[in-house]
Amino acid sequence: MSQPSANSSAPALIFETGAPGRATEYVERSRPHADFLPQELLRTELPLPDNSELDVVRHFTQLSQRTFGIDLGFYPLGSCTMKYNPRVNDAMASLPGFSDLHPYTPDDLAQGSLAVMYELERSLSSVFGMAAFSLNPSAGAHAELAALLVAKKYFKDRGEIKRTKVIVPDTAHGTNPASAAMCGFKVISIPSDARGRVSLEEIEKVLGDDTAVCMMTNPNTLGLFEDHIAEIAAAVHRVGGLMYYDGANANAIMGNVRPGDMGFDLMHLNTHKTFTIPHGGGGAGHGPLGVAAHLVDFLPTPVVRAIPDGKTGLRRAPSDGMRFELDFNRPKSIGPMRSFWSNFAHAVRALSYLYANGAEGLKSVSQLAVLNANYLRVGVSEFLSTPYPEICRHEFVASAQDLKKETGVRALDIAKALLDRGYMAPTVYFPLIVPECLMMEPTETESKETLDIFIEALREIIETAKRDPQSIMAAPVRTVVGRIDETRAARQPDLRWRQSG
Amino acid sequence: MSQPSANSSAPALIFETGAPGRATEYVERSRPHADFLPQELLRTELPLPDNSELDVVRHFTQLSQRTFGIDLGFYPLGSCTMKYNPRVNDAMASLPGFSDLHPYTPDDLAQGSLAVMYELERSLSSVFGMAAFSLNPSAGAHAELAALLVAKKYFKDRGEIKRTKVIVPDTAHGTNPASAAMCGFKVISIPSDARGRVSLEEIEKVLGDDTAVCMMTNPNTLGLFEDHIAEIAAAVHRVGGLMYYDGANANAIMGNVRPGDMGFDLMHLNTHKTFTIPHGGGGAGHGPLGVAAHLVDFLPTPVVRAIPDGKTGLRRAPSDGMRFELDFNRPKSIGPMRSFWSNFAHAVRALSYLYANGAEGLKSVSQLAVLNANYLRVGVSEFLSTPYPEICRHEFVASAQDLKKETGVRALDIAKALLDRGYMAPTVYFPLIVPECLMMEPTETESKETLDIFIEALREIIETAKRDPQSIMAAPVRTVVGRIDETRAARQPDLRWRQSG
Amino acid sequence: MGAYTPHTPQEISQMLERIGVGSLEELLAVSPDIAPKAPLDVVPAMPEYQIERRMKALAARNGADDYASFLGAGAYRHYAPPAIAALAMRGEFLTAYTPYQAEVSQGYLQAIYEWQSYICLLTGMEIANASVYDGATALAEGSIMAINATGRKRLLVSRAVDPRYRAVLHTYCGGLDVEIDEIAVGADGRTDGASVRAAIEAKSYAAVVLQSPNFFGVIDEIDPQLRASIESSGTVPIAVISEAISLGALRSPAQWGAQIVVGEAQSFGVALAYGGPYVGFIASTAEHMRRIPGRLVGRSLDNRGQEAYTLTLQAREQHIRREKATSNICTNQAHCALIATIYLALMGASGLRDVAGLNLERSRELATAVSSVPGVSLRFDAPFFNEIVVRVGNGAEVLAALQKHGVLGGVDLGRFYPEYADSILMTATELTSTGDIAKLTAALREVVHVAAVR
Amino acid sequence: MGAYTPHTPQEISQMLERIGVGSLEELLAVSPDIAPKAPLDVVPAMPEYQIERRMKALAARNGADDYASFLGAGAYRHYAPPAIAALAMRGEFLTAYTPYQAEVSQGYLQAIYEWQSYICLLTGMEIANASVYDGATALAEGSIMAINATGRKRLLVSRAVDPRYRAVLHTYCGGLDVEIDEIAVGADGRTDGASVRAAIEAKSYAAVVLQSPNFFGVIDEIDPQLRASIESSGTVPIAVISEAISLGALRSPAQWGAQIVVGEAQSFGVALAYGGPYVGFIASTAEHMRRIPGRLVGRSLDNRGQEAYTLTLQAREQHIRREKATSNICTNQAHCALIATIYLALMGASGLRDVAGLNLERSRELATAVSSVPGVSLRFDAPFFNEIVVRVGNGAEVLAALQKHGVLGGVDLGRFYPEYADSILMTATELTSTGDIAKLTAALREVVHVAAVR
Ligand SMILES: Cc1ncc(COP(=O)(O)O)c(C=O)c1O
Ligand SMILES: Cc1ncc(COP(=O)(O)O)c(C=O)c1O
Repeated sequence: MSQPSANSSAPALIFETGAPGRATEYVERSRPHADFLPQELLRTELPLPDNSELDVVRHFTQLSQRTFGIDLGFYPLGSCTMKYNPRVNDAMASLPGFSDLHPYTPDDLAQGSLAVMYELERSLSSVFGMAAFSLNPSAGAHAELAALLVAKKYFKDRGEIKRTKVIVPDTAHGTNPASAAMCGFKVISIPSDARGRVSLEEIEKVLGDDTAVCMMTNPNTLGLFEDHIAEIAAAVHRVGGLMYYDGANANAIMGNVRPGDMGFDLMHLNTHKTFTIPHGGGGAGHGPLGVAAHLVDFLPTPVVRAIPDGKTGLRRAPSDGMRFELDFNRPKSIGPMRSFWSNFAHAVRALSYLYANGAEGLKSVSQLAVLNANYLRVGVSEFLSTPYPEICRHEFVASAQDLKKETGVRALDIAKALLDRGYMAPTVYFPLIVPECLMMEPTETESKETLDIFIEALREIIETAKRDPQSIMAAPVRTVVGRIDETRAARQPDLRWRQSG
Repeated sequence: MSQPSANSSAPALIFETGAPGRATEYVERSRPHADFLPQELLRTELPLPDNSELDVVRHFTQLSQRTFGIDLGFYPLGSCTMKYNPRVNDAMASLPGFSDLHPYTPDDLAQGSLAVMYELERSLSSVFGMAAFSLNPSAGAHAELAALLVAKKYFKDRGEIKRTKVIVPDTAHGTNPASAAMCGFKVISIPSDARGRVSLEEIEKVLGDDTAVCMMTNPNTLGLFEDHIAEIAAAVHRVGGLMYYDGANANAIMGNVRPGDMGFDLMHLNTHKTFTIPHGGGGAGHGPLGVAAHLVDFLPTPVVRAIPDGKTGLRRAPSDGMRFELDFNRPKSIGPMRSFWSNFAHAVRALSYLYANGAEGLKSVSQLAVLNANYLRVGVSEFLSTPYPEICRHEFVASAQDLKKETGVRALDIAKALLDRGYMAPTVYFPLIVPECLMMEPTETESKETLDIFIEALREIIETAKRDPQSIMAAPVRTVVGRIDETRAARQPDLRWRQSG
Repeated sequence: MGAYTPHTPQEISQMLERIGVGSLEELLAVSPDIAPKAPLDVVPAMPEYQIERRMKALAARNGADDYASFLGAGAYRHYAPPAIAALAMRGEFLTAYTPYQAEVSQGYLQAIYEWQSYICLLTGMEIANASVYDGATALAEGSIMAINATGRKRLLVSRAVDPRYRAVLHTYCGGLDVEIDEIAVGADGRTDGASVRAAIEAKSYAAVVLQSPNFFGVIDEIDPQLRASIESSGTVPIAVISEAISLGALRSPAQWGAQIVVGEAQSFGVALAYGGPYVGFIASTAEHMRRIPGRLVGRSLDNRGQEAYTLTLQAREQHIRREKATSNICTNQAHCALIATIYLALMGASGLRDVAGLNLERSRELATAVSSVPGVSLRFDAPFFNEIVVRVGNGAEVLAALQKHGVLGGVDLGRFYPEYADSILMTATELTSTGDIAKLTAALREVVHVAAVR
Repeated sequence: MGAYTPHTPQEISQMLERIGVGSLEELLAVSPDIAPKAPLDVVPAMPEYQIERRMKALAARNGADDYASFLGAGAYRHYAPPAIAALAMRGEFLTAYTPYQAEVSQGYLQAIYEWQSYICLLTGMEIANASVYDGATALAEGSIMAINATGRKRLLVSRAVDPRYRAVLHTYCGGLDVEIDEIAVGADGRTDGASVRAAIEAKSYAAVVLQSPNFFGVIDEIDPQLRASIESSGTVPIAVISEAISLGALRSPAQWGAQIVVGEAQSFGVALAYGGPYVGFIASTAEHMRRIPGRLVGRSLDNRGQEAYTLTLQAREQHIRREKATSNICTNQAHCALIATIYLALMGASGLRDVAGLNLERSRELATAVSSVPGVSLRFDAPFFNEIVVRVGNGAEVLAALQKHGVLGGVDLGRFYPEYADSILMTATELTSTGDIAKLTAALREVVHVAAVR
């Protein structure tokens, strides 16, 4: 948060430090490569810097101190569920029994890891009302793609090859249409209604025998519950289409309502959001893909198979006494989505979080996430307009549209002013349909005090904006760098260090 | 080094945050204590704050960012050997086989830990020319006390009960006289000569049949090699006294000269200096106590005994194939210095460092530590007076006496100005005999570039001091707090949080 | 109560009151027809110390610790200095989101810029992205780049490319209208050059994909004449790297003609972890810059005139371009890329060169040792990096038998190549000890002997 | 070259030249008579990956992992949330020296101020220092405080105080002219109050030392009448706490009259680590403030008017007062104190209360279970915390036999108290499982039976 010392300049690039030969002896000196391979196959230069371990430690310690994470302060980044990442999960994922296991280890020597995957898969299926989950996809977008491939193969299997359209609301996350396109579908965008919901009428207009999938999230990215979801699902199903649930907002629904019960056939989870897996500055994520019974055969390979299968229920009897194997022999499967079985270390984290909660805990998590969001919404609505002034779920949107008219201060400026005050900024300019949008998701792991203090900080910014708009438009001024010339970055791309400098 | 965000105010005290009942479920709720014990034995209030794990993580992450360590920058704190602390050592110390072992584990289930202690002890004995080391003492001062107790018991055993005096040079570290006093000895302070050495003549003046121990360090705290050490030792031995070596400066001598060969009978090491054990913001340390053959019987209990004893030498055959036991049955021992056997986790670190070096490596470590110190000394002498302008060992002293006369800027001001520039300050005002003393020890893990840049930073400070002394006297200004009112701290002691606030 | 939630009952009441709602249930009310009908079946809740006990018990149900292992085949056991975890697991890195707010993310952005630079320096390419999911998806995404660049919808892929990478490529192509043709492997374990030459003549392939070292460990470059034909056919040569340590010894794919280099950087300090998370990279010549998928970090200036880093060229990405984006990728593998960057920073050229050299050395020790066993031979006689194909009789059976001797002998090639069902893919790295090799050899002597007798 | 040294040969030459010396040897020349005569005999040098292999092999030579353990007796196995290590092992904390330069050490100073506050809140004392080496040296240093306060040179110490603490007290007193007298233990396992009363009458003791819970696990407070006599005799009552978790349940030593409280905080998240590093604390009433040994952190103001922390009252310490200091301690156990502070911050009152409660509960389960075994009985009938003295026949023999059954049954009391050679000190904590107790009980049934038969 604040430096013990004052040297606030960026550490030099690692390539600009060090001296040839200055390296730690991690391994012994090897014989010349030419002893083993013909010279023409060998590298003649390897222009990587040799730094001492001390200098590398200083470099990355300093870089870390120039990086803001949940561990430093409140992180109300909407749609990202930046909740606390429990350290016990990391510790469990690093147990050598898990972290040293090679993916090609024979099943009989990997029973513990397979049990982890099994327990996680079974639990998720129950929580979200799906027949089965695949732990194969690496993130949300990856699971979306996998899901659409499943849908495609399912339709092909049924001979319905004319289903080429994917319906996506205009509030949808960019990955939804992008995934559809990557899977060769045509994207139909649906406008939201005045209440910020997907309108059944608009959907019905575009439904037909060319409808493949309707992708939705509920609550949607405005944080509003799609109250006509059952009707929409029925309409899509009526024309033979499939319903896809984008689970990025699953933190709002656990123990409360299940995608399966809402009529969804496929869904993904971002366990790196909902299940406390650290986002690590951009990934790795973990995107389990859930499907209803009629789609199970199409899931990516491999799948963890239990012998005997766990009819006893997890609540009382987790995987003890069972045996597992990786099943690759699934003729209808879309095939694998990635090199190996799963982002397994993250499966450990997600399961560890499930053990911390159990069914009751998950329900309470969602309740308190929604409580925090509404509490924040009510507070913020005192000084920023909230275009959908009703009970929200786990997040809500505010708009700086009025403020901008009045003062010239935009959502982006507010975001930067928050950085100056020790906070991460909310998501801005998403969803696209709300002008000057600020999307805030506090999550359930923040305390009432934190929310209260944040509300006051935001109030002070808005008041300052009205009094002295320039000072907010100049923000951030207390960060290590100021606003960055994005145009220059894009026009004169400098994407890597070069020897010349 | 620098904040990603701008909230530079101190986090509130942990006692001022939280809410009763807000705590993580590390263990299950217990039954009321009164179910197990009579009410009158029980606590009626426990006024500790309940914080969420998230808030605790934020609190200590923020505190860490308000703390300067070697990992953030150059740390030339003289007499403290602030060299790089290799992470592999920490990883080895945290292996569950080591870190979960209970001290009362039967010897046959603790053979690995005993082997660690054995290998470390044997190696140290060879490196420093001692007959044996005890790993019992917890830090340098603790080992000094143990050593003086050994000396006392040795003399008592020989019936020489009139030996009540301990000779200590005026450049000695404060722990030397303090340890002597704690052991009931009378301290005789010896002035240094013009060359910064202990003078043989001065010592001879005070030697007699009441001489118990002469405590020295070599190189001494001025960084100078005591070139008459053999004569001094001979003189002390002549009157029947013992020579004690303060090993805080051992980083200067490894593989070069051994305390045993210089005539010392007892010595300590600060492995938290010389052997890369992290100092951890004040400790824990680790203070092995070495003795010559005639003193072995008096070492603290327990001692690790090898069966059969390792006559084969470590260089080729470490402890493999040997068996060990903790020997408590040592009738002449001074007894234990602490609850358990050793700061064992630190023994693991020290041994790991020994494996990284071997004998040749240790020699090179000392050579390069001395090289760095002299290179820094030569650079610094261009703008600060160095009272002993000759080849130093691992550290040297500069004096701001002239600068102070000229500008009013003192050693302390220079120290504070260095903090503003991203450096830890040197040790100041020690040793006591050099006015406005700055004692600098770069260690061997710093690169030439780091020294070059540091020299320039210091030069800039001295030049600024001459031009604009006030600006240096005002330092630090870029740190999270400025100079602290020490008088207020001592006069109105506020040593703890109180409920009232 | 939910785990890690800080709310006290009083606070919940106060907050509900402020919101103007009577209860949490009311706050989350849904219509009864979609409400859950039965209690959820989830693993039981337990306090943290019991979670630790439970997970340790599960980890202990894996039993591979004490085996001498020769597994590789796309996931490699290498030495990762503990300094990596000490740095990468710092909370600031671990708990940051994608660095959308550059001003408070300079540290991470600089690290990713360094990662991009390392990948360029190692592959000889001009640009590299901030990472993709893994090696296999890197191949799929790289192929899409070539498809977009050429407008052609066919891919030519060597059968010596990791079969799982090829499977993933097939999965991805299942959504697009793209055909994949495969090139045979020659008797020397290298991609058959003549087949490539013949295939590309029609100028219908977007890309030709080779892996080097290939799945059999064999160095499998495009030779100069073939390179010329490929280039003149307008086909994009894509190189796959699945053992990144090889880049410390072998010349870069740029030098033998690759225009796109995709691969897996797990070998750079990332834990095996039963398959993930790992980290894919995509690098290319400058002309493909605007077709590269995912995040890119660029260096620019801030409004104070300082150098500063930021995400850039975002007009390629899904959050801006939606269905017109170059890829759907959003979350990538940043933290693994950070780990790899720290690994490379620690190793430096010297260390990486030594690690590569030791892999060469130990794998030759392995090759010599196993070939000395009667009934065992090397299938290919070609320069290799750290993996060898070993003919043993029946691969699957011999592996099962070796396992009983405490040896994980490698990967059964019959699993992917029916024609090599008599062979095992064995890997040696710097962590393979002489003892491991001796144990394997002794076991092979028993096992292959036994197999022959039966 | 030395490990972790960054010097290249060229740099060494440049630096030597600048210094004006021809070689490293010349730089470090010593006269030949003191130069080493033979090569050093040190463990062999090896690269880091081999160090890891070597140290893992050594760790594996310890074999206690799979045993059900009832060891305690001054070192306790408690649950330490992983969040502790994630925070405490941050490099800024780990690699700082003592915070002499307060302006760049505010974080650590604040943490130590919090530690001092926690110790005060738990013990009921008014001040606490920044730590001493461990519980035993805390007792020695606390006794010296009492000696200095009273000018008396005798100490009265209960035999129910941890025998190793008493041994260390003897060692320390070996240098001073201080006599130690011991008080007997009564049949109920408590310090014999009558003996204390008799002993202090002469007003010659500086301090009377009791431990509660004492070494036998028995709660061993000073009763109100005795307290009055002690106070009127001018003797300083010193309380020893070796199981700090007990402070979560039992009333504070201040409440039963202690003026100085010394103890061990290992139970607060510090690893067992075969005995160290642990962390001693010393707390006292305000009147002893200037006699307390070691560092003290105080809160003051900086020159900008902000609250700021600094080391204070240094005129007590060795670096200022040299032979007149209150103690010779310099390096203390700051990092372990930090760990304990983080532990307490995580647990809070709620968590600490629960942990203490579970220790009460499990130890009673243990007591009930072992007493059900024929031939086994509890030696003392008195309120206890989490340890019990169990009479089994021959303590040492029974322990050795239990070990063969995979059980570390506890500590043989005969080792310290010949009169209790028939007994074992057994400990149960929140980590003691029902399975552990069942295993012990089953083994005891076998073993004590066997012992009886012989
Ligand atoms: C609503 C929504 N859908 C999908 C995604 C994509 O998920 P991922 O980043 O894991 O690929 C996100 C991530 O930000 C999201 O917020
Ligand atoms: C010269 C010298 N002697 C003794 C000591 C005391 O060692 P420790 O702090 O380990 O007790 C020190 C520590 O600063 C020292 O520098």
